Amino acid sequence: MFKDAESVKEKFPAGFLAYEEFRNQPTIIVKPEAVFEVLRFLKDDPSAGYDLLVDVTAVDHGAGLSDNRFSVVYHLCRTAEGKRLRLKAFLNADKPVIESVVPLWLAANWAEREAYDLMGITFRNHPDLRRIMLPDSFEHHPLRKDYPVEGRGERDSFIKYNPDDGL
Amino acid sequence: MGAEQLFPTLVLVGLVVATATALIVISSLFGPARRKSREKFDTYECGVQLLDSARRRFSVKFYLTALIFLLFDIEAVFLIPWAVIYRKLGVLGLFETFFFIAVLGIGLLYIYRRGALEWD
Amino acid sequence: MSTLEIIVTCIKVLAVFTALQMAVPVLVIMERRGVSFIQDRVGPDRCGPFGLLQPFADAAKLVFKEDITPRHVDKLLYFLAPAFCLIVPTVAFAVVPFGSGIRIGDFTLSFQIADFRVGVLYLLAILSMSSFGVVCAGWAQNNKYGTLSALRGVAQSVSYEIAMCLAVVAVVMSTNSDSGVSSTAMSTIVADQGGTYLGFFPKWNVFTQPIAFFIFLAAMYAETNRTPFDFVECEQELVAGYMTEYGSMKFSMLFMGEYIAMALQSALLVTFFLGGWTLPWVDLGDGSIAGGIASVIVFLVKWFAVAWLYIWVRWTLPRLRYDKLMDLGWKALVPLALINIVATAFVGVWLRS
Amino acid sequence: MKTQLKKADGLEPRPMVINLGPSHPSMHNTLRVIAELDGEIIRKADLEIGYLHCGFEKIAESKTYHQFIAFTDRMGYTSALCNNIGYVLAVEKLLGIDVPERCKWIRVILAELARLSDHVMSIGLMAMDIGAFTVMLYGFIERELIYDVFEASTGGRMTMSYPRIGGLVKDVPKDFGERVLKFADRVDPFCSEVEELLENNRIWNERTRGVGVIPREEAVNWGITGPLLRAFGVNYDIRKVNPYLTYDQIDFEVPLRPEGDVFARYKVKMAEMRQSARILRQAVEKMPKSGPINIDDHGIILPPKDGMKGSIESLIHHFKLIIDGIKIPAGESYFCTETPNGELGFYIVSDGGRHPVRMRVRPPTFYNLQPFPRMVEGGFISDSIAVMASLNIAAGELDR
Amino acid sequence: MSDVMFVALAVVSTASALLLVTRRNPLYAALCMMVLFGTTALLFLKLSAPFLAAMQVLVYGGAVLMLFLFTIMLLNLHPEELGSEKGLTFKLSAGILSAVLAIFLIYAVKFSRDMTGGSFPELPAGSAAFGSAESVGEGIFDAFVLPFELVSVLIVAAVAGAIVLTKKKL
Amino acid sequence: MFTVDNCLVLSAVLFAIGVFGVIARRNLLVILMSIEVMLNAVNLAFMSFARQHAFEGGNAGQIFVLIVMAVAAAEAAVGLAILLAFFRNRQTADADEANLMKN
Amino acid sequence: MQNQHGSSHDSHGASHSGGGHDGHERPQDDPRESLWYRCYIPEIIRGLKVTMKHILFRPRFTVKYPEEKYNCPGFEGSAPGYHGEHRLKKDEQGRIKCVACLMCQTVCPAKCIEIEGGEDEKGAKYPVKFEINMLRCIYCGFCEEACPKDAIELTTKYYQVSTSREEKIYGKERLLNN
Repeated sequence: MFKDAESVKEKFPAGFLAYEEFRNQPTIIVKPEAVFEVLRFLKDDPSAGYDLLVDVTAVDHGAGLSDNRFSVVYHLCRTAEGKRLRLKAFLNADKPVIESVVPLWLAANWAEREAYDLMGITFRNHPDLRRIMLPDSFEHHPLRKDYPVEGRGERDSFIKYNPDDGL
Repeated sequence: MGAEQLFPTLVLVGLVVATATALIVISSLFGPARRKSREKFDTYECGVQLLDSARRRFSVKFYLTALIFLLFDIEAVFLIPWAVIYRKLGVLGLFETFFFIAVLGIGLLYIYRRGALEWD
Repeated sequence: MSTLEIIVTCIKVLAVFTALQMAVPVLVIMERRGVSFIQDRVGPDRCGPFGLLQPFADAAKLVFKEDITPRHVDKLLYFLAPAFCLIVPTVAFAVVPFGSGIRIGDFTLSFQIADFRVGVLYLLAILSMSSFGVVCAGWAQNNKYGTLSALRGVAQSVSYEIAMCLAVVAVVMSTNSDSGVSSTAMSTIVADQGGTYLGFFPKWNVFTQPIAFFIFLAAMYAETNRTPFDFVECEQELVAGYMTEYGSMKFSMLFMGEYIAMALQSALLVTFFLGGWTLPWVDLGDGSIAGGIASVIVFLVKWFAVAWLYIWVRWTLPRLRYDKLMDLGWKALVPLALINIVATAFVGVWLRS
Repeated sequence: MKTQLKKADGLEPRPMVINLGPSHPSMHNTLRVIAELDGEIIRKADLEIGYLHCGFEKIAESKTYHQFIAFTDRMGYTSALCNNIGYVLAVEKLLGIDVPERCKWIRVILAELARLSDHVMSIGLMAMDIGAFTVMLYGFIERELIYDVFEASTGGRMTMSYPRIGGLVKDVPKDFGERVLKFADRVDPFCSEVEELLENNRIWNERTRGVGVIPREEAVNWGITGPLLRAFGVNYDIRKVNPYLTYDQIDFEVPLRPEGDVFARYKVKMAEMRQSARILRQAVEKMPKSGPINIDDHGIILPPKDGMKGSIESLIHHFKLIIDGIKIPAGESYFCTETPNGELGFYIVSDGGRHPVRMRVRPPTFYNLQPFPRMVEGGFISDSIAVMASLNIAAGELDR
Repeated sequence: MSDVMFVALAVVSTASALLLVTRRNPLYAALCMMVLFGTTALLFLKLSAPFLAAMQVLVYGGAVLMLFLFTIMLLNLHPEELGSEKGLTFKLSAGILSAVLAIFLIYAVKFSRDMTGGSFPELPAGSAAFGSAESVGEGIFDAFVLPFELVSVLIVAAVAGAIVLTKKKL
Repeated sequence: MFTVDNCLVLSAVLFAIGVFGVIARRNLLVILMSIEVMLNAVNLAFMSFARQHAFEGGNAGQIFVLIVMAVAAAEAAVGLAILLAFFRNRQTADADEANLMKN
Repeated sequence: MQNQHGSSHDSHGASHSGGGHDGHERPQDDPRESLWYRCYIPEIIRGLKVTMKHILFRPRFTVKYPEEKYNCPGFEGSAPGYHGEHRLKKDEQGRIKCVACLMCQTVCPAKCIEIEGGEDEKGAKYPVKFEINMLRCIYCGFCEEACPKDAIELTTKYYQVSTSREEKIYGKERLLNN
């Protein structure tokens, strides 16, 4: 087992859920409540020392799921030697809320906004949680599995320029 | 600078004013009248809705620049009558003018030290 | 003033005016072809031979464009500003001597519209008005980019006007007025630069007043809003600056005004520092027809060289930043010009005594 | 209201809000900067992105892995091949396969050429935004020459869709090496010329030095990667720390600058171009002159067409691959490569089906742009233009 | 010819001055001021003072007017900030007062002993001693050296004061 | 028409108009401009006298004009600075609001 | 950080920006102290020399398009394998090679190909309708790659001009003659 994963397990026995490895890529799965603390530990602990938050994103595992429908995925990297770690937390469909990590990494700001915008995950304590890609009037979260790729007809719900309007 | 010099200048002024007027008239005559839409007559705001008016207060720093300009404009103006006769005036005129320049130089130094030339 | 004189004067003024208007297409095609060569391109070469008619095609296009007056503009200023931009540099050209003159009998045709005794002052006075056009245009259109451009334009031209004035004062100081004519007359400044030192070295002010020359050069670029001082219309920041809301012929008037100002400033640099129409080793001011024509050609050659410098510099250099521009103007050029004046005065008085 | 106005201290009760973008000459992409100005100085800046949001990540969930290659081109259109290669490498990682040596070298060469094409353009555009228009066109000449190399080998100039999962669509022509070397020899003169035009010029220095600086620690914290991060003095180059393809067999340096300003970014990019030329020379030399370019598994890569006409088995593979796509084991993987703008990562979640469950692109410019307000606040409008140009945003990637 | 020009200039300058004091929009007032300065410069020219005419344009047109325009643009006063104007009766009485002043002054001019019917003396043709930069310069450095030096002090003092007034935090 | 007294009359009229502006207007900007008009009128008078006495009085009139110009410039600079400072505190350019002393 | 060089002129350059960080040393190649650098002109002249060199000695890069056609170096016209407009190929007998297997339609990421298959009198399949919407096409070349009969290929034609949207939807005839 990956060293940092072991220390996470040691440090956060309550929050730690599982450890996976696929294609030599370590993944720690933690409870959503523990994510912030685990990440703080991974950032500040000198032996872990993940200084770069590579990415924050969310995955929708299926429209029918109610438990563990969403997962929020954090990719970490230690810039000095390129050590990488993935951290995952599953969220339920009815209340996809998780703690924001902007206090730890400024980089998370937009990424969390994007996850909020496209996937509908709410990040608690985010300084500026509003839509980033889509217009503020947009109602859906298009990356969710129950949002069709085409055929929704969203285009017609926007104000369009009509040359015949006149002055 | 008598009338014989003024006359050609006035002819030139008349010509250019006439040209300018003609050009403005020409464009309104020959320009095609196309369909008028609201967007066309809007102020350019990088393609988004107008945030607010451009008529607003600006930084006082711009005013300071004009102010300093005034100081030196006067200086240049007063230097010119001296510049045309400084050879005749000799050393005394030299020092009189240097005093003048020095006082204004001190003014510039003051402006500089007060940070009126700085941005921020 | 006789009727003949009036007619000749009118014809002369008309000719100069036309020539000045024609300077715009010449400069435009020079710029467009020149920049394309600088950038390894071909440039406009479709209209007429070598693309020489391109500016006229552009002008024709602009005439036939829809003439829009946006809603929020201040109507009076919106129409006045382009005219102002066009008028000021043209009027200033009145005192520029572009040739030596021809004498037929006791009738003299001077190649200068008006030789004021205070020609330099006339020039400075008119040039001090030159930023009004930009201000009015920028402010009238009620557009943020335009307004910012107007503010920048004033601050910039105002700052460099001082430097320019002081450089010109230095030129006036180094002009010999012992023969009784005023050293503020443009013709005196040119005539004084004719001839040579020691038989071969041109008596141009660029050699006696090198500091003033460079100050004037910098101020000249700034006054005409050309790179590296093109804050007023710098596309990357202010879209088109004070021209943003202008279209059709009004735009072309602003454009023409800018190029006429460029032509004027080039002519001024030639007059003040490069000997005007004089040729150091040949006396062209004898009043003969050949001498007169030759002097005009000499002037034009010098003018083209300076105008090319404009274009060359524009497409080579990056743009300064606003604060650096102000720094350069106030903290470098103005003190330098003052020091230059003081030094010139010392040398002048010392040489005399 | 009146008391509020009085409190504002000064002549500006409300700051002037100016829009840079979405349709602005210096925003080479459709993005919008809303800047609050105090005279010439930006007091507060905000960014609005998403004008080019195409939903690539959503589309990926309904496309096969093979089809999505064409979309990666459109994400990083200034360095399309880098994105192509990054994507196919990510899928290969998920599949757990390794491509033949020759293919790796070709990919390295193409990626470096794409990096060069991006850098010449980004430097050119940076210079143009600072007012030196000519440099941009000199850069574009070099870019066209790179595109000639691309065209001769891949068939596309800007968007190639050249790599395939498990190999390449076709082999490169015989004179590929000479073409690449010929271009590599142009890099140094080009760089020297740009340096001559700009580097010691005081105007350029004054416009770029000390502009857009944030503290080094904060730079990592903001998630900046690529040449921008290296301009802050952080030695983080994925080609070195997590070598992929054959970068571990190549001798090259990672240029670093301590300052983190626009000038440092320019310098780093210039130095990187020279390093890229160095990589190109080594790669051409070390590349196997012949050998397979594709892996020998026709469940992943299309069989050669000649074989297909003879054997029914090939034909079935072919049809299955086209219709069903590649069968990828259930699992997830994140793989990142060093593109000209920084770390481009693909996080792919597969459930074993023909489409990914989730295809997350970690776009470098998305993170690089984020600290932009921090970089420009307190600076001049002109600075914001210089900073924006130095970030080299590709909106296709930014908004996806 | 000369008379026609004078009358035209007088009419234009009076009209622009009247417009100046009556325009509500300060920007148009400033434009009127520009016209007024221009006509004054031309009057100076007619009075054989080309140097002063140029100075008039340079100082008033270039600097003072620019300062005014700048202030107007800087403030960009909204109509409600222009301040309420005084009532008609007040304006009327002010008008009468200034008209009385004008009449008094005109009376003083017309009936003072020195002035009656005074046309300007002819300047010798070709000579430009009067009104040229040289003559003014000689005058300044002859008897008016002290005012000349004091002007510099005055300007510096004015600019220093203005900077102190406008720049709040220094 | 172009005589000394007519020049002086013009100067007087302009001066009176300036006085009217100062009295009747409440906008500080216009008041300042009116003061410039008055100074301009005075300049005109000075110049007329100088021209009238071109052969006796030397150039005193012209130098006066020059110095008046400098003073006018200084006046404009300070006046506008006061206006800006005033506006900063009061948000208006109304001269009658300047009654800080009164209260 | 720059004060030891005694130039107050430059020292505020870095300070206005958000967080100038003082810990960093000044790089070695900094030209800013030299008079050469400070007086602008020498370096400007150097730049001017570069641009003049381009005027005098560099070849023009532009291709004057309608008269001159673009050539990829080493080839006539575009390089072989260039992703240009599509063409449908015919076999030796002059029949259309396509058998309407819909492979290209399936693989097309832009969904720009529309095929309707049919059978001729001999029972051989052929496309009744074969349309490519060139406005949607992204020229990725996937269709060429996917075609089992080598019936569709991308030509090297790169000049794609038309005056209406309808014109850009290429039918079978247009594609066969391309």
